Amino acid sequence: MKKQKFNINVSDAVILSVKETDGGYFRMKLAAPVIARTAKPGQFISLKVNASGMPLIRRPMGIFSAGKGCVEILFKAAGKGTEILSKKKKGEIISVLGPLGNGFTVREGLRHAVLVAGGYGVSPVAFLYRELKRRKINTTVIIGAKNKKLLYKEGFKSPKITTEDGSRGFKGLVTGQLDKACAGLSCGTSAVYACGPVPMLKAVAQVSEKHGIECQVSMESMMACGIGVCLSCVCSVKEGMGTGYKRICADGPVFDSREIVWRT
Amino acid sequence: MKKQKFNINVSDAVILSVKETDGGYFRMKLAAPVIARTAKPGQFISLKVNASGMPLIRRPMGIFSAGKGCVEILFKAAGKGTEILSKKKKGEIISVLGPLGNGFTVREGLRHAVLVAGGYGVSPVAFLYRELKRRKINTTVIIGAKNKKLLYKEGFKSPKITTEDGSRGFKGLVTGQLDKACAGLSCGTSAVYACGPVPMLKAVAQVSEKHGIECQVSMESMMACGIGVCLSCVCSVKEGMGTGYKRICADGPVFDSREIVWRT
Amino acid sequence: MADLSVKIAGIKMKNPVMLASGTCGFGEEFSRVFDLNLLGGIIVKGTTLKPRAGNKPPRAAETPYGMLNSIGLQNPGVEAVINEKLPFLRQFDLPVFVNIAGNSKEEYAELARLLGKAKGVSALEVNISCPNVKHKNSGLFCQDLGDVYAITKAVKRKSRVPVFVKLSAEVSDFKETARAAARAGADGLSLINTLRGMAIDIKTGKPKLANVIGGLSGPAIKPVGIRAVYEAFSAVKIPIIGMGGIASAEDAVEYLFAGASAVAVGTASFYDPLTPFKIIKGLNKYFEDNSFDSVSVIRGRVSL
Amino acid sequence: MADLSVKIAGIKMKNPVMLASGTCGFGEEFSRVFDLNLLGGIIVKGTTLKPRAGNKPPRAAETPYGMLNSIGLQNPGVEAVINEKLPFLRQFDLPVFVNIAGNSKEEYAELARLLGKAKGVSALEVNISCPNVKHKNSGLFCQDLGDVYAITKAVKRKSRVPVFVKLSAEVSDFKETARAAARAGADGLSLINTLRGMAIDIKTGKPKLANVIGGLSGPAIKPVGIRAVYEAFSAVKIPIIGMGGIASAEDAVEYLFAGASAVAVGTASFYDPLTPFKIIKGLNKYFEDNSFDSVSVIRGRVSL
Ligand SMILES: Cc1cc2nc3c(=O)[nH]c(=O)nc-3n(C[C@H](O)[C@H](O)[C@H](O)COP(=O)(O)OP(=O)(O)OC[C@H]3O[C@@H](n4cnc5c(N)ncnc54)[C@H](O)[C@@H]3O)c2cc1C
Ligand SMILES: Cc1cc2nc3c(=O)[nH]c(=O)nc-3n(C[C@H](O)[C@H](O)[C@H](O)COP(=O)(O)OP(=O)(O)OC[C@H]3O[C@@H](n4cnc5c(N)ncnc54)[C@H](O)[C@@H]3O)c2cc1C
Ligand SMILES: Cc1cc2nc3c(=O)[nH]c(=O)nc-3n(C[C@H](O)[C@H](O)[C@H](O)COP(=O)(O)O)c2cc1C
Ligand SMILES: Cc1cc2nc3c(=O)[nH]c(=O)nc-3n(C[C@H](O)[C@H](O)[C@H](O)COP(=O)(O)O)c2cc1C
Ligand code: FES
Ligand code: FES
Repeated sequence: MKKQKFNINVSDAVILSVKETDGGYFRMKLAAPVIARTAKPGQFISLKVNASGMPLIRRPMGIFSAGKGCVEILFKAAGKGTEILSKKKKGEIISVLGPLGNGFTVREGLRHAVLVAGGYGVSPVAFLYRELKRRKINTTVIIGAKNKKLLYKEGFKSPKITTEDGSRGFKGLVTGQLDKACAGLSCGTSAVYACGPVPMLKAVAQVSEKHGIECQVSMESMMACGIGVCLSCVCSVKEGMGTGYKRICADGPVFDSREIVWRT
Repeated sequence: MKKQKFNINVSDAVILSVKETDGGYFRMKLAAPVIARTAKPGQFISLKVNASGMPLIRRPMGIFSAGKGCVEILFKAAGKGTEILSKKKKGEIISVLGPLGNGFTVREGLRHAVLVAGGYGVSPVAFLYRELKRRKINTTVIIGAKNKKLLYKEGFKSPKITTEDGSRGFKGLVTGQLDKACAGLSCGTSAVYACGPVPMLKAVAQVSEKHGIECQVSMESMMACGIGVCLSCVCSVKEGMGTGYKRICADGPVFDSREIVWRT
Repeated sequence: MADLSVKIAGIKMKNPVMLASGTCGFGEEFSRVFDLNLLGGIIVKGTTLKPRAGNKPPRAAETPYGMLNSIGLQNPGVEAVINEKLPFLRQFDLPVFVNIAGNSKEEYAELARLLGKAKGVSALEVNISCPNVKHKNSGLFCQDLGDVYAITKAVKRKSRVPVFVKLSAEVSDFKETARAAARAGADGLSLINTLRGMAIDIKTGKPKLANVIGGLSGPAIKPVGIRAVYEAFSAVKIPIIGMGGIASAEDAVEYLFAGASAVAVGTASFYDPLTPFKIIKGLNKYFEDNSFDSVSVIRGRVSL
Repeated sequence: MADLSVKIAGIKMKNPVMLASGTCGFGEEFSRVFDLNLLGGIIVKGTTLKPRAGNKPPRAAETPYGMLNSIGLQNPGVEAVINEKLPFLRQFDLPVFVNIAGNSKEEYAELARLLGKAKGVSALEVNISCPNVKHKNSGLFCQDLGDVYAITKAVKRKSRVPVFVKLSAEVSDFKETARAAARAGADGLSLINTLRGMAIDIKTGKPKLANVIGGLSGPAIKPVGIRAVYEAFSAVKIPIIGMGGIASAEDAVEYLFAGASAVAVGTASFYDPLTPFKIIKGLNKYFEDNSFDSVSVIRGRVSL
């Protein structure tokens, strides 16, 4: 029998800090050395919000940063689980599963990246941004939000901001800025990376494909297990002549946009 | 329509203190003015241990003391619910239903009372003890426990202690002491009050009845509602020629021992 | 305040929130918790021809997010209900549903006849789904389509008030069961009764209920109740009272979407007796916030 | 270490803890969580003749202490299972149960024939209780006693390995259903499959599952599973694999008391993938603490 590799990791992490930040987001820092060591941008972790009791199912969260034994997440108190999460205190312990998923792929020879983030999509995008900076890859960041109150932009150097109501930056959707950003890029050495609501991803994919630029989208869905066993988190993908389903947690969450079959 | 009286009360109580005490018990003090005002010895309250989530069902607890806007309970961390309860912190809020049940009856003309407590039965018995003292009624207290480690006796003046292993006080069961205590009493002006495990209550009832002394026992059972609507908490009682069931929460928890049909 | 009034089987209710049978006795205790006049209606404890002592204790056990009970229809019998319990409830402006249980279709019919003559009975709820009493086939009446039809028919023949048939979801063909009741003339359905369940104390090896098997209720069963209401709504035209795990206004709204015309609160009242009151408040807010002007705006309007 | 080994239908297992079908894929992922050799056995995802894409997403929703799923038997088909999935599992010293699902008794028989020839199959688990696929009568096969008998018989005729029939508790006569499977020659029963349930998003009025109705699993349904195992244990003599809401060693012990010879862990592995491992550890401790020297000491020994 070949050597077994136990690389799906469940660990109890100590919460180092929980802070409310820009745009009504919360940033939580966890002591999670095993995850911190291997986590790549675009991967996620999954948290058991309550040790026992409700919610029963874990909550997946993109990785905002990883390093020095710590992992950070960025989240909105959007429902039952994230509400409880936002009220956790320093020193409490939480069970963390991860790192999960494939993460973004940064091709050899990539020269220019356009990062598009909507909502809590800024979290994995921020991680990728820092990684690209480190690798000295030219990077344009486009952040979209409904209005300035919902905007998180910390840590990005001069991001292009768009708000639907025009309360900050450009008025409109991210696609306008993306179209401009793609205009000057050479297909072979550029890529678009996007994370956000599905309608945004679809629009971003269309613009990128129009320009012939590779586009990686980070998808999301209700996840029961996060490790690929339950088949609850699938999205439609092209498969041969037809379509099939792939697991967002284990085959994704990052997919080449051309693979996705967008549901209208 | 006659005037409605809303005297089943649910309130959010602030926890004023939780202390581990003698015998591995916890004493919790709650700010619960409405309950404190009307509570009588032998009544109980019922606590929602977790605001949401598990345990779902409330946990009934005898009232240890009531007054000055506060109510105290005494409990063992015996299972899931009481375990959580024991870890509550000062300042937390807990939903309290009560006061529930009938409580002990102290007849006019009572001159001598014998109080028998086993396990957490000391809690309502301590409340009754203080009340009897206040009313200057002669009181003998008998406390039983498996061994001295499980004993709670604070607040009683020279109680007669019995432990099954003889590690403190008299060796044996409470019934030996009770038999002695009853010996000199006149039936008409005496009463036995008992709270503890059912086998103890049964034995206490037998001894009391042998001496012809009135005996009030505080029964217990799994309670789903605590207010008398679910009929889950019944015990067998004599009814006319036969037997029937009465609700421990609403018709009890205190019953005249002669009413009870003891299950072997 | 939003207009939450509903009319089911001709019975006008101020709002769709009722107390479920067996979880509110005959109203006396809850009248000491909040004003019963606020309720949409009350469904009183299962009533039998003769007084019933009920099953041996222990009769209840906690389970993950639910509970088991095996009360066994303890009740004072129909005569005492008519003479001692209904007069109390007549003090309130409150539709009273009397839940009835028998051992044969004749008993059900007789109960219907007696209660039909009584004052202050708005409707009957025919419990043919109690897991806690033994029937001829040791199963539930509602697990036999023939029994469903025959009992409903017999009750309808004798009853002067609308008849709601209470079913369990534990049947092989739920839609057919609902249709059998409707065909026999039921004016409405009450869905769902408890699911048969069991729990064992692993310290003693004993069942937690003296009766061994009991009925599972509480939030745990909500998805089963929602499904049953949804299926029945598509199968029959008569109104449905939805129940099973309702603990909040959101849960009530979910049942309305599924197709319920009214809802009943059971187990949740045990751990918070104010639940029915809070649900009415919550529904008011929900309907106002969404500017819905009547319950029918959402009733059965699940969008596929 | 206590001796937790069991033998069911002739299959030796190190301990009674298995992974439930549909909650562990074909073992690959869990082999990265803990050593599969520790397990009593694995029951792989429902396998059909042809590859199946499964249902539209969303396919899962959280419910009070449980979850709904409507995966719809997504699987690569029996050929791929034999050629691509079983070889991986053969690396381990681990009984492999293959869960099969068909649209007719002929399909079930053909699956049994194909898998009977395959290497590394210890037993078949015949899923006639999947709430997520449409059958002729849009119900579950196990809701028709004739189907239970016919499918079991057809599978038995073709299978070279022991056959476990997987039932749902959602039938009118559960004991009769268990007996039908036993009479047709089933070597064992797997109890229980999910209960049919539904949840509605009240913000959108849409069902939370694209497939509208799904299967309810998780701790919420444990009392129903315990009851079903207990009833089946009294009705038939063949061994039972108990499942439904098992999340701890205590839950596993409860199922053993009820009459299960082995248990399978499903939903609990989703929120804690180490659950099966922890249960094995917990069972060891329980048997040692109580000085029980084999699983048979407690199996079916609930004391009334
Ligand atoms: C790969 C991935 C990465 C994510 N990263 C982030 C992030 O970095 N920051 C962030 O704020 N949010 C993130 N989310 C979303 C986050 O998981 C959900 O907002 C969260 O689960 C909602 O939990 P809740 O209890 O607060 O909401 P609920 O009240 O339970 O429900 C609110 C919504 O959240 C969805 N949801 C609930 N449970 C899950 C689950 N287990 N999986 C997926 N969706 C669920 C529900 O479908 C519902 O629409 C991510 C989701 C995925 C799939
Ligand atoms: C009228 C009354 C007064 C009581 N007073 C006290 C007291 O003063 N101090 C004290 O320590 N304990 C008291 N108890 C017992 C206390 O309620 C139980 O010990 C407690 O409910 C156990 O909860 P748990 O979650 O810790 O245990 P679990 O792990 O849930 O179970 C342990 C045991 O407690 C029993 N239990 C669980 N829930 C209930 C319930 N809702 N009603 C009754 N029994 C239950 C179970 O049947 C089981 O046998 C009283 C019980 C009653 C009925
Ligand atoms: C303790 C208890 C007693 C019950 N008694 C009856 C009864 O007498 N008649 C009846 O039709 N249903 C009875 N039920 C079922 C409830 O009316 C209701 O259908 C079921 O509990 C589901 O609702 P819930 O989850 O809100 O409790 C009883 C339920 C409980 C918990
Ligand atoms: C996501 C999911 C997929 C499932 N797929 C199957 C399946 O393919 N075949 C099957 O027989 N049972 C399937 N089941 C049912 C489980 O095997 C098990 O019977 C049920 O979930 C109860 O156990 P649990 O409460 O521990 O999850 C599935 C359950 C879940 C949650
Ligand atoms: S969440 Fe289970 S397979 Fe993706
Ligand atoms: S606990 Fe419900 S009647 Fe006593």
